[in-house]
Amino acid sequence: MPTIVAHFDVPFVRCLDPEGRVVDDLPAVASDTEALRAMFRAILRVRLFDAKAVALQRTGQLGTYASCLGHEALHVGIGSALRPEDAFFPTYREYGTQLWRGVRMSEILLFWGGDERGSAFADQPHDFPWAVPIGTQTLHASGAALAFRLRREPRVALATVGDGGTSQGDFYEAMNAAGVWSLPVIFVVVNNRWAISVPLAKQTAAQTLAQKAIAAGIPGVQVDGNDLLAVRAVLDEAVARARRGEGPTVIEALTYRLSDHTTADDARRYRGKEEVERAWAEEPVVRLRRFLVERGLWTDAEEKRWTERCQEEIEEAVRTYLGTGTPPLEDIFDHTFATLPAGLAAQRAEALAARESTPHG
Amino acid sequence: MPTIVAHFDVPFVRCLDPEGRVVDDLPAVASDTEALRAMFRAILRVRLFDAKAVALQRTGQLGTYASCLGHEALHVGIGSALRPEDAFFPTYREYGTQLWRGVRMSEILLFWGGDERGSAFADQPHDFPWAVPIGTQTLHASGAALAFRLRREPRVALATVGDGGTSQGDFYEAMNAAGVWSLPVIFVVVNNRWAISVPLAKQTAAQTLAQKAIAAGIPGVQVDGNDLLAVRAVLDEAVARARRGEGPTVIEALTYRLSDHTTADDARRYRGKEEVERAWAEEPVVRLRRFLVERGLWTDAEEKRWTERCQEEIEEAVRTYLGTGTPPLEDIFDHTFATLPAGLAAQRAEALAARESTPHG
Amino acid sequence: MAKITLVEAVNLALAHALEHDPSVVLLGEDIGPNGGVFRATAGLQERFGEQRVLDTPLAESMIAGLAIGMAAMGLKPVAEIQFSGFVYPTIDQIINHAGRLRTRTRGRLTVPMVLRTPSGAGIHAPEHHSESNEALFAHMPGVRVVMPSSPQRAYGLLLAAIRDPDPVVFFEPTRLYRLHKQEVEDSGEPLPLDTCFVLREGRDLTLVSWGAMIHETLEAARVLADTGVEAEVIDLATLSPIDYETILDSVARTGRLVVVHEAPRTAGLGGEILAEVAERAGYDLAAPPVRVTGYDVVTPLFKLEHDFMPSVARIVAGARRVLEG
Amino acid sequence: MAKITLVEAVNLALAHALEHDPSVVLLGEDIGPNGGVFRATAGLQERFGEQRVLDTPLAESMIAGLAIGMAAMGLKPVAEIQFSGFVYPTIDQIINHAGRLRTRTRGRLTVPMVLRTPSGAGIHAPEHHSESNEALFAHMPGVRVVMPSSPQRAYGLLLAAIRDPDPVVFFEPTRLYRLHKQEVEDSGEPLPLDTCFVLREGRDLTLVSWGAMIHETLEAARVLADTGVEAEVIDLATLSPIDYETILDSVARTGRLVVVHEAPRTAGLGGEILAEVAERAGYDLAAPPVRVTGYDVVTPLFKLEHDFMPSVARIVAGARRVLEG
Ligand SMILES: Cc1ncc(C[n+]2csc(CCOP(=O)(O)OP(=O)(O)O)c2C)c(N)n1
Ligand SMILES: Cc1ncc(C[n+]2csc(CCOP(=O)(O)OP(=O)(O)O)c2C)c(N)n1
Ligand SMILES: [Mg+2]
Ligand SMILES: [Mg+2]
Repeated sequence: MPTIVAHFDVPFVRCLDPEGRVVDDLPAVASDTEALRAMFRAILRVRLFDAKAVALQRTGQLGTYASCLGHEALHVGIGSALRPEDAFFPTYREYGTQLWRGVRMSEILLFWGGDERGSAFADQPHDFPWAVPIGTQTLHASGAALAFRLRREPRVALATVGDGGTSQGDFYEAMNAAGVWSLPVIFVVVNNRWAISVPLAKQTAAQTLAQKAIAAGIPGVQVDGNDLLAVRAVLDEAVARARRGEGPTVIEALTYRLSDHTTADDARRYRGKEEVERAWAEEPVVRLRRFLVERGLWTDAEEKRWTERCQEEIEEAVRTYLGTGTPPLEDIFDHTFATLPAGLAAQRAEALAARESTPHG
Repeated sequence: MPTIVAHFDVPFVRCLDPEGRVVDDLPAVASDTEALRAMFRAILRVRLFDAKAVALQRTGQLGTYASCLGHEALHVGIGSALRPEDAFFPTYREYGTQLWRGVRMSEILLFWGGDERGSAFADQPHDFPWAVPIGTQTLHASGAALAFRLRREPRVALATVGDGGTSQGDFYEAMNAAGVWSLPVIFVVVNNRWAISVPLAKQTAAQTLAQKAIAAGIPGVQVDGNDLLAVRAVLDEAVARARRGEGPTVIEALTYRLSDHTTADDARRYRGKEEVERAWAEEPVVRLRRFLVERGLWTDAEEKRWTERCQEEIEEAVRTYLGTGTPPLEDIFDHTFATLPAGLAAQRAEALAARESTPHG
Repeated sequence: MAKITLVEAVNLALAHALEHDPSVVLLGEDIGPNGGVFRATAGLQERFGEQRVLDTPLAESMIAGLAIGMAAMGLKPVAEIQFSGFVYPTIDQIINHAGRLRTRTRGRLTVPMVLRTPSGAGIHAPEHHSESNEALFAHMPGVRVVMPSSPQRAYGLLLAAIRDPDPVVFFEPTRLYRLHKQEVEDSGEPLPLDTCFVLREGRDLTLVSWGAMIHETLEAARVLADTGVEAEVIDLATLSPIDYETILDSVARTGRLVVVHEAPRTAGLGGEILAEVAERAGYDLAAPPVRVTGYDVVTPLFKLEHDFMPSVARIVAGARRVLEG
Repeated sequence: MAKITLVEAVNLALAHALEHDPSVVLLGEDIGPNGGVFRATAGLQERFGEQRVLDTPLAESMIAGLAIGMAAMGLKPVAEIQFSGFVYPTIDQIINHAGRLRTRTRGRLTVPMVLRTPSGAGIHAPEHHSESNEALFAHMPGVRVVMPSSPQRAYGLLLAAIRDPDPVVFFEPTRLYRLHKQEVEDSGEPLPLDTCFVLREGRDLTLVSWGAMIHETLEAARVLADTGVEAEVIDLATLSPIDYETILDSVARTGRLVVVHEAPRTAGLGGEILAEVAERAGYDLAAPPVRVTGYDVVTPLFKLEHDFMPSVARIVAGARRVLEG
């Protein structure tokens, strides 16, 4: 009979059920009324923004755009659990977290509008820009955490990665490094069940994505990612542990991509309507609204006012975006290196001359 | 209170303790006298070969060589558990498995002697050559297993990978693919505690390497890799499962690199003598010899005779190796593509002409 | 015979290969029910089944490594990498194994695989979706690199790539995927992988290009023709190994050479071709040869991508430079 | 001032950087107690501690990715890749992030990292340990590529690379690690990353090379000198971006150019240099330029490695070709 030499459990945390009923202990933040309201406002804000971005793309005013519909509670949970000095390493969907951390709506639009200035983040100095090459950002997060650790700064790095992204070697390498040096880093696996057209069952045979942490010898926990309070519960603990120098955590957040993969995608080709309908029943806004309304922390009137304010902000951002125009052609040369090498200076001159003779739209 | 949604155990298997005493149920092969003797002979054979290869390097007759001292039981366990039609994907140390599967001693020497013909394997049609880029071979094994599965062939692919190799992303990608398609592939993690100078504790925070399988949702088991019978016990089961179409297994074999990393390495720089001495007390030959001798299956006289036969075989292989000379220069061109492109033909002619005018050693 | 687009020609060639060779297997991300993000594999899983058209987990090194193992065991895997910006994780497997296994084993094991990937800018794609990185692969021994520039050539070259006994990296210019239609006969006839294609004959100068830039290059030739200059236009098509005979033959007649590519200039394939021509036919050159290329910068996001890609005007200006000497 | 080898000069530069800049951190496989497989980091962990000299798990993509994260957060990581054949898994991180982060964020985030790796054949190393792949990195925008060819230049260029605000891939020619000794002052003086080094002046032809091949190239120049031919020898040193002024200036005087490198010929940097010279100084050329390079084959295992590497005789023959025109 073999002996058992190691043993692992994967816990799952949920505080509110889809109807907004409390089903488990609530985290400390749940008794902070203003924090709750601020988070709910942020959730509504990003949902409204997201809808507008999709509309802009549909009307030819934006390039391909990746909607975050359904991920909003998770995004705001992450954003609100971090401090400004912490560093965030997103994929390409985490607008909710980014808005919380100072990225401007107009920057998000610029990025998807084909303009590098969208990643220049005027109000967010150190967060990484969107990482399109799947999984690569997890290593940057571990590297940042290593920098924090070496400099003894009490900062935390947090990377998100998709369910699809968990198949990339970089993710395992990042978790493994985090484990070896006990780094202050948190990996949030955004399990929205789909990687474009590939469902989770074709992505991995792992029963949970949290258990991927076991490969690196670090804690892994699964959470209802549509439940803001549960997200905060597990994140607050992970952040506190990381900040105390107790090492990394992997958090698998169960959510659902309610939108197409991007506006260039048509999800009807590969998934059924019923599945999406079931997912809508679990989406994050309704349950938190119920929870708040039942406790007298939120009203329809407030929501109407807030929605209007957000719409104004969004319209303003859209105006800024649309008014921004083409970036200076020089920029593509001037930011290649800190100083312009001679050969590139010649190419820069050539490009500017070519622009003169045949200007583009 | 979180609920537990997944739960994993990592078993450890050992049949013989370092003194050769039976400590657990023995696998079926343990009652096959001839098989046992053949395996023990193979273990001795590769140990003798390995010592000779090191000696050749020390006397300037071989390039850098990676010794397999201490890994012999594991190698022979793997070799004997597979069928000829199965496919083997080694790292660079698994001579014991390779010799069992038809690779010639002279080929091993040719390879480390800087001659590609060492990987041409006259008697082994489909096994992969040594994989020096750590971890890459695990994907080839999954790919081969995928081919077997798609063609409905009852063949098994087996890759070895070092403890250091388990840090490479390719390894996780290979395990994950194996899990998704339930492939007939086995990954044997050769945990010899060191990756050159890096000890396991700096390689990963994982308590076992078998648990890395959990990330892919596939079974992982730890085995005493210096215990031939335990190795056969877990391998026989994994091979049978794979052949039945029941999917992959990860086997972590605990062993120890009794030698320097390669002949270019000096392990005294980074590890203590006591550790190596302790490891010698657990090495694989002694315990199996005791087990066999106590059961009357092996004698000193036999060992002497067998040793002599091996030495003759080894000397013959060395003569073949040393007599082989430099490969034809044409070969480096003629095997680049199936047919020689025009440009390469010109380079081939240039190289041959250059050889004419300034011949090398 | 219907007129079809380049991406449809790719689909047709894949279907032909699947139909006629049971060892052909497609693998890649989203190539199954979704038919590929560019629809190159549309309908193929439905038609040939999940055993022939495999959706993979999301990992490019894995895709390349699996294909190598499959190919060495006798299959002919055709792997898709979704966009060229994601091809980099395959490089280790391609250079260290795919291109080497034959010579490492002296022919015992071979890797008849194809790695298909889109290439180039110009379709308003997101970040990392518009790169041209063919030169990286052209530097790898034992690897063929191919890039078609029309539906017919896409069909014939892809069939040839699949049948080739060695690894082929097959770049598909996304900008051409749906730009033109052409009659393509589903004949199963491959096109040769060892010759360029002369798309237009001319005595005054030689324009060499490949992939999407063939479009601008041909247009430049028409512009030049209006001024009485007859440019020969050569589609390199197989980017490695290069058919220099056709190029040298043309340059021997025209004495003037312009190479056009979208990839960055430094260490791009334009350098390779100018060098080889200078070396082997330097005395044939009536004027210094010219490269018209992308700049040595990261391919810009789409607001500026058209400034990055060589324009007809820049090609014409390059031609003028070489004509005026 | 003691004479030291190239690998000792690397060690000296690393020690200087660690000593004078607290943001410098070394990371890599076996660089700690083992001091690196080539001993480039010997003694450094002992001297500067485990917080400054980090042994990493065995994963090259990880090493590159960590360095990017560290660099963007203000450290100056100097990462070691153990052999050049294992540098390929870093390519995705280097091209998609290290070389791009500055332009992607318009200067908000930068990546002042160095990726050190040995390069080249000639030391009887095992399979995959002898590759020359500098051209792959030279094609990447936003990345500097440097390769020293003497202890002094190793010291000065490595210091410059570490101080450079952008990513530098720093190739160290293993064949030179212990071949020569030179006096190297531990002055902390960097050498410029924007100029080549003229190692020998000459009026008859220009030989451009870098790394270990400088050795054979200088030897070829001496052989040529015996026959009355004075070759100028230029060490490219910074392989990207290239200092063409020095090269063009030389070719303007000599009219003849030979580029020598160990990497395979096709799409190697020799092509780049011949092309640029042909393009910008075609009329200065008295004869077609010549490349003397490794062949387009996988670097052979060591029994044949010397047939792969350009020999003095092949360089001399190349020079004769260009001299005789
Ligand atoms: C390395 C890499 N390969 C492929 C792609 C193309 N791609 C973009 S998103 C995506 C699916 C990602 O799925 P997941 O990680 O689950 O994230 P989600 O989109 O669901 O948020 C793919 C394949 C990419 N961006 N990067
Ligand atoms: C990709 C890659 N990186 C680095 C090396 C250099 N190297 C050769 S063996 C080795 C250590 C391997 O350790 P492990 O996987 O435990 O295998 P072992 O040598 O102990 O059998 C290293 C770093 C390599 N061969 N390949
Ligand atoms: Mg997903
Ligand atoms: Mg080991």
